[in-house]
Amino acid sequence: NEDNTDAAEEGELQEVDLMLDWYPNAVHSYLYVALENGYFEEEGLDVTIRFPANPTDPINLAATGDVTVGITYQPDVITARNQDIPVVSFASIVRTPLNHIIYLEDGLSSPADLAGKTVGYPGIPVNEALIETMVSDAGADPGDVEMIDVGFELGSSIVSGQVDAVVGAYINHEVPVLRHQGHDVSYFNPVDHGVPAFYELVMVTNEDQLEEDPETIDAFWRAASRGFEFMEENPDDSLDLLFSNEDQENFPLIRDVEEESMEILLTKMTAEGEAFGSQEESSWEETIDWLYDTGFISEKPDLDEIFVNLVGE
Amino acid sequence: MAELTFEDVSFAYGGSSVFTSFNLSVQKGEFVTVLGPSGVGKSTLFRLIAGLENPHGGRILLRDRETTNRLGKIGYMPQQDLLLPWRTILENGLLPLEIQGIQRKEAKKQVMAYIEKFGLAGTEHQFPHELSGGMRQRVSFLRAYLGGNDVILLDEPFSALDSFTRFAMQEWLLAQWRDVEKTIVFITHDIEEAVFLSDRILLMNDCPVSGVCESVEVNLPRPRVDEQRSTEAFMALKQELLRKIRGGRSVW
Amino acid sequence: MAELTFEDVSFAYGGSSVFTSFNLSVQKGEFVTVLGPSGVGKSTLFRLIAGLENPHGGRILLRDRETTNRLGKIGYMPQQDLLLPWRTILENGLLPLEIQGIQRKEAKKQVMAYIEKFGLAGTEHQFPHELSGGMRQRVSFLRAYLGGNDVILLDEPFSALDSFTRFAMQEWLLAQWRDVEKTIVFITHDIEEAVFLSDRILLMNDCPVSGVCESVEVNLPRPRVDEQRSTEAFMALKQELLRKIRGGRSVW
Amino acid sequence: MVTFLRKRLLPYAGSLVFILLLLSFWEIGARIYDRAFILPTPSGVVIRLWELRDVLIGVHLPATLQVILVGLGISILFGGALAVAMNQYQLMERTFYPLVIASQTIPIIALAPIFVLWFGYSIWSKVAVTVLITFFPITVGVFDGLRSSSRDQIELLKTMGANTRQIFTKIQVPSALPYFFSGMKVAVTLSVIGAAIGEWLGASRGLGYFSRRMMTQMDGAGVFAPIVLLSILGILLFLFVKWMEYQSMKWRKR
Amino acid sequence: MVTFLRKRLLPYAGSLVFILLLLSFWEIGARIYDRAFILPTPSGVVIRLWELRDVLIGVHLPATLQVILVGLGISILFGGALAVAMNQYQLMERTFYPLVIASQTIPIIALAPIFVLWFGYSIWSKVAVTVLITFFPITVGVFDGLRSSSRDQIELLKTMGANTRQIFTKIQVPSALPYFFSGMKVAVTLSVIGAAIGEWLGASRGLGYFSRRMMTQMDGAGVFAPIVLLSILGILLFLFVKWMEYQSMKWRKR
Ligand SMILES: Nc1ncnc2c1ncn2[C@@H]1O[C@H](COP(=O)(O)OP(=O)(O)OP(=O)(O)O)[C@@H](O)[C@H]1O
Ligand SMILES: Nc1ncnc2c1ncn2[C@@H]1O[C@H](COP(=O)(O)OP(=O)(O)OP(=O)(O)O)[C@@H](O)[C@H]1O
Ligand SMILES: [Mg+2]
Ligand SMILES: [Mg+2]
Repeated sequence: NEDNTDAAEEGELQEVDLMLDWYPNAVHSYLYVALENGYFEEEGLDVTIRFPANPTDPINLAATGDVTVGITYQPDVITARNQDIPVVSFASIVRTPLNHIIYLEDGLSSPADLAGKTVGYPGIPVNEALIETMVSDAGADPGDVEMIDVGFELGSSIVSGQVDAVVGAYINHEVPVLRHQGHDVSYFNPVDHGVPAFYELVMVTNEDQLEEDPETIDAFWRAASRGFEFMEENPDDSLDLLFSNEDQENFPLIRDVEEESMEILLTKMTAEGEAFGSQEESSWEETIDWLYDTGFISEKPDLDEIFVNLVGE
Repeated sequence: MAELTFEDVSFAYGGSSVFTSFNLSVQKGEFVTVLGPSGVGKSTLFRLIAGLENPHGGRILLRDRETTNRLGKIGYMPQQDLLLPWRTILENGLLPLEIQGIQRKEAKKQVMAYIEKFGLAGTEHQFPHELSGGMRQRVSFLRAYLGGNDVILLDEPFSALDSFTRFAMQEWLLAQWRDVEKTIVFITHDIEEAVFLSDRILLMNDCPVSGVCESVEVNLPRPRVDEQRSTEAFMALKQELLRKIRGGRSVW
Repeated sequence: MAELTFEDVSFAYGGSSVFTSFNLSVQKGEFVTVLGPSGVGKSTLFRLIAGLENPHGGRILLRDRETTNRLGKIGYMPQQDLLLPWRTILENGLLPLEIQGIQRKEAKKQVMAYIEKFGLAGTEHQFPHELSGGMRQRVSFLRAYLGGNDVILLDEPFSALDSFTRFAMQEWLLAQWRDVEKTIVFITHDIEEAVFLSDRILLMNDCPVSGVCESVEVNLPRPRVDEQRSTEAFMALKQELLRKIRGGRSVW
Repeated sequence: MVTFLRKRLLPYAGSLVFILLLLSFWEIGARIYDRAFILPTPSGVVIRLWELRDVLIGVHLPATLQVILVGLGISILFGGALAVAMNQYQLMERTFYPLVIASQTIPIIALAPIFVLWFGYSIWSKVAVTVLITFFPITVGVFDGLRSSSRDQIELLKTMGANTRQIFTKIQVPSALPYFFSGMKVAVTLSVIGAAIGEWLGASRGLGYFSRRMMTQMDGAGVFAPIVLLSILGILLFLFVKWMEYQSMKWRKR
Repeated sequence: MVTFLRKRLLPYAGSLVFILLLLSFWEIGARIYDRAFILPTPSGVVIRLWELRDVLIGVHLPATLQVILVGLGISILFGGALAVAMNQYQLMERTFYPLVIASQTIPIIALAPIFVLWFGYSIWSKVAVTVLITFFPITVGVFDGLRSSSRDQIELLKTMGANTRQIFTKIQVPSALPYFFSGMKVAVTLSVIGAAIGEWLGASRGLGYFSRRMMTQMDGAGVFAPIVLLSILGILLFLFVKWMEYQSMKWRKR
């Protein structure tokens, strides 16, 4: 590496802990690209990737400073801000919902048909808001839908017929996996049924971090963006990088599934005329309003504090 | 009719032989006492009779019929008192009656009668560990006696009793034995006790392994009374037994 | 000098009084035997001397000094053998020596000597439940003796032994007592044993609660030998004791 | 029961001091750390507990309690019966003992889908988890306890003509009691965990469910409030077992 | 150990038959049900186990084993010490017993973030979970065991002048052994679960971690393969405890 930056020349790499939203998959390819291709190192960063035990770990631990960066969900950031949890979103990763209502191919034609049925969800309350909006948008009473917290068992609960549909499953993961295993799955996209196109995944960090050491976050984001550019141009190669990295940990992903996932993701991670990671105030506002209207939150957090745009400033 | 017969019985614990070709016959209604040195196999003999062990060779006959399952047919008072620590004295006494399925109220009455007779009145609701050694032994004795079997084995039943209580218990036992015709086999280390009680005294010295055991008939008149203990005949028999015991055993 | 003194000692289990104002004095080197009916409080007396219980009233003096912690100063053989079931015979014998911190090899040699002397050779690696009642009692006795204390309490140490073994043990005990000057308090129900062994016999009848216990001096010549048992004087003393015991006790 | 409480529990009042001390440290530490969503202050938890008392005690506590009691009941019944059978018949022991152990070593989460498959999202899937986790200590306790009974005492009863059932009720059961209670102490506290884990498998009520839900709301005090209730429940169950132990083993005065 | 294995384990071969029967039912049932990611066939699991043998045995097994052994070691050390202290000093008992119970009733998942906070993502957060879950059975076992020792025997030693330590080693420890082993049997199997749960808290290796990740891939056989290893591990640990029990209680022949 001849073109080392200043920080790297000093030989002291800044340690950065990154906590993913879930186990590694195609949506994290650019991060592995940045890691494997040395982009992080070139920015003077020594990045360690960690996986969460609970869905709220990334945001909580980013707030406490135990990890530098966490990948989490936009509605969670809004909830967190309401509780005075000092996290700030600095980049949107996936710009529209991956979270869809998934059901097996037998007779549901609109979310309204869910009335009188049971729907499983992974215990994350925003899914309740999602169902409420989608079902009432389709003209039925959301009170008739029975919601069951099925924990980790989204896939098996639907396939075994214990619930009629699940929400909280990802169109780029559960859907291809289930199809890969020979199940006919269909889905309703929330955006088609009255839900604003909230950011599925955002990156957060601590308020203090941004105040005291914004350079690290900038550096991190520069490397990540470089990774993303590479991924956009070479989706296959970046999957290879993801896979090779994962092989070190001896974990096989299903190639077909990740390829399909990559395809879906590439359309959802970018938007016309927008840089990767940029956030629009209108999106935050819409999402906050939606959550407020469904009663999911009882007050609106301050828009100025909730996110910063690193891109285009 | 022989109530109990050992034919060429052999028995060993692991490798060490206790009986080899042992023979014994006890008549119905007989009172036989077993005398012998410590560790010779007296308690083991009882375990065999009671059916807790079965002979490795030979046969054990009950009423002239070979009986491999003798459990429950013979009353047995073990050398250790073996009172159940979680049961009161009364409940310990009730044990054999419970097992025979006798009605609780009736059973209680029976046990209480013995408890009083044996000088244990007032202890019925105490637990074994609150009793003295001799008191526990009497509880164990009454429990064995309450079993109501025709053959009763008593392994040193009075060893922890003072002579006065012991005499009284001996007399009580003889009276009972006279009334309800029972066959009793009795282990003791007290030669006087053996003479006072028995029809016949079995001397177990080397005999368990040598084959033939010497028996001494006790031809003293019955019913026996305390005064007999100081008669010429009684004393002479005691002396004879003492001599035989010493003679039959190598010095340690 | 009095080795052991009870001054107006009172003691009760819960509500039931065993001793009220009990007095006793044992001289250094004396051999005192306690005779008394079952349940009168003999074993309790030993528990008090050994320090397992403390008097509720009065004082217990050791070598004329009041001593509240008597534990470890007095050898004690309890009425139950209390062998530890997870230890072999040898290991059970080693117990008091281990506690005194005596070197293992030396300790083993000492215990093995006793094991052989007491006719238990060959059992050293067996577990207690593999021994006969009399054998266990001897192990318990040797364990108490090995403690090496100046005052030794023996609670019916020979009750489970045949007369031959018992005589031998008695003689052994007397020989030891003569050689190394020890003070021995001994509980037995065997009047002959009491006479043969003791300097003085303490008759515990109603005295624990009435206050004064009768003592009988045994003025037979020492060293005592087996032949003395049939002498006039010996017999007379036995008869006297028997009379006293019967007289002092209400019929049950 | 009152005398038991007075005699057996009053002395523990001393431990209150220690617990209060611990709580004060926690309170101070948490206030300094000041991240209530991860480490709420005890006072915050108490306040939240008070605020949520109606839902927690009215809705979620009964749901969890039901799971615990049904699960424990099944474990005692079947675990006890299996232990008895294994003690009685060597073939049973040889056949089932390895299975019982194996069952205990399977991480529940792996069985979750299968439980859901079998029991759906009814109470029974949660009960199954509770049973799975409490079955083992009870079975081992009873089995080891039955084994511990004295051979001499059994032999004595045999000479009295006792049948297997009588030996069982009169010797083996009393001998097994201390072991049984030892196992029960472990089991009742595990049952609380079991029920909570069971509620992760899919639930719409219960203290475990509620706590998890609060976690996704990042409401730290709300996470701990139901957990405090769960702990209290566990301690109460434990004390109940201790009381039963005390009742049934009065003879073993020390 | 060889004689022990031959004498003690060979007879269990009979149970193999039962297990094989069970497996056949499962195989047939799973084939009929035909949803391999919910209910894989045993043969599928075995094949997957074989495919993954290098990773599983080379990487993940050692990681989990390390957690289990360290956790068990700590539990035995501290649980044992605490039980001893509680047995010796009533104040200790009164102060800590309620806490020990309380600690057991807290659902681990709630503590997960706090563990991570304290121990980070090192092995120690996993060890902490293992300790939390195994601490209790060991402490209760040792404590109840020490309590069970015979008063008569203790008194006998007192008359020999034994000090507290000698009474402890010569009477209380031998008396406590059966209870200790009873508790250890529960603890070793729980330790396997504990380690697996610990690995969910955040790990990048370990059998529990591997199983959970396979679950996200809905690879049923892949979920079960590490679990089979975990179970085998648990059974081996259990057998080891049984062997130790057998060794140390030879005197209690039946
Ligand atoms: N732990 C106890 N709790 C309550 N009472 C007891 C306890 N131990 C003994 N006793 C009572 O105290 C009295 C004296 O008992 P002790 O054992 O001293 O008698 P003893 O003279 O040794 O009798 P024995 O010759 O039968 O052994 C008895 O009435 C007995 O019931
Ligand atoms: N369970 C056992 N295992 C091995 N050996 C045993 C067992 N029980 C007894 N023995 C041995 O068998 C022999 C006879 O024992 P037994 O108890 O029958 O003697 P005993 O005549 O009753 O003696 P005592 O008068 O001392 O009670 C003894 O040498 C003893 O060591
Ligand atoms: Mg005997
Ligand atoms: Mg006594």
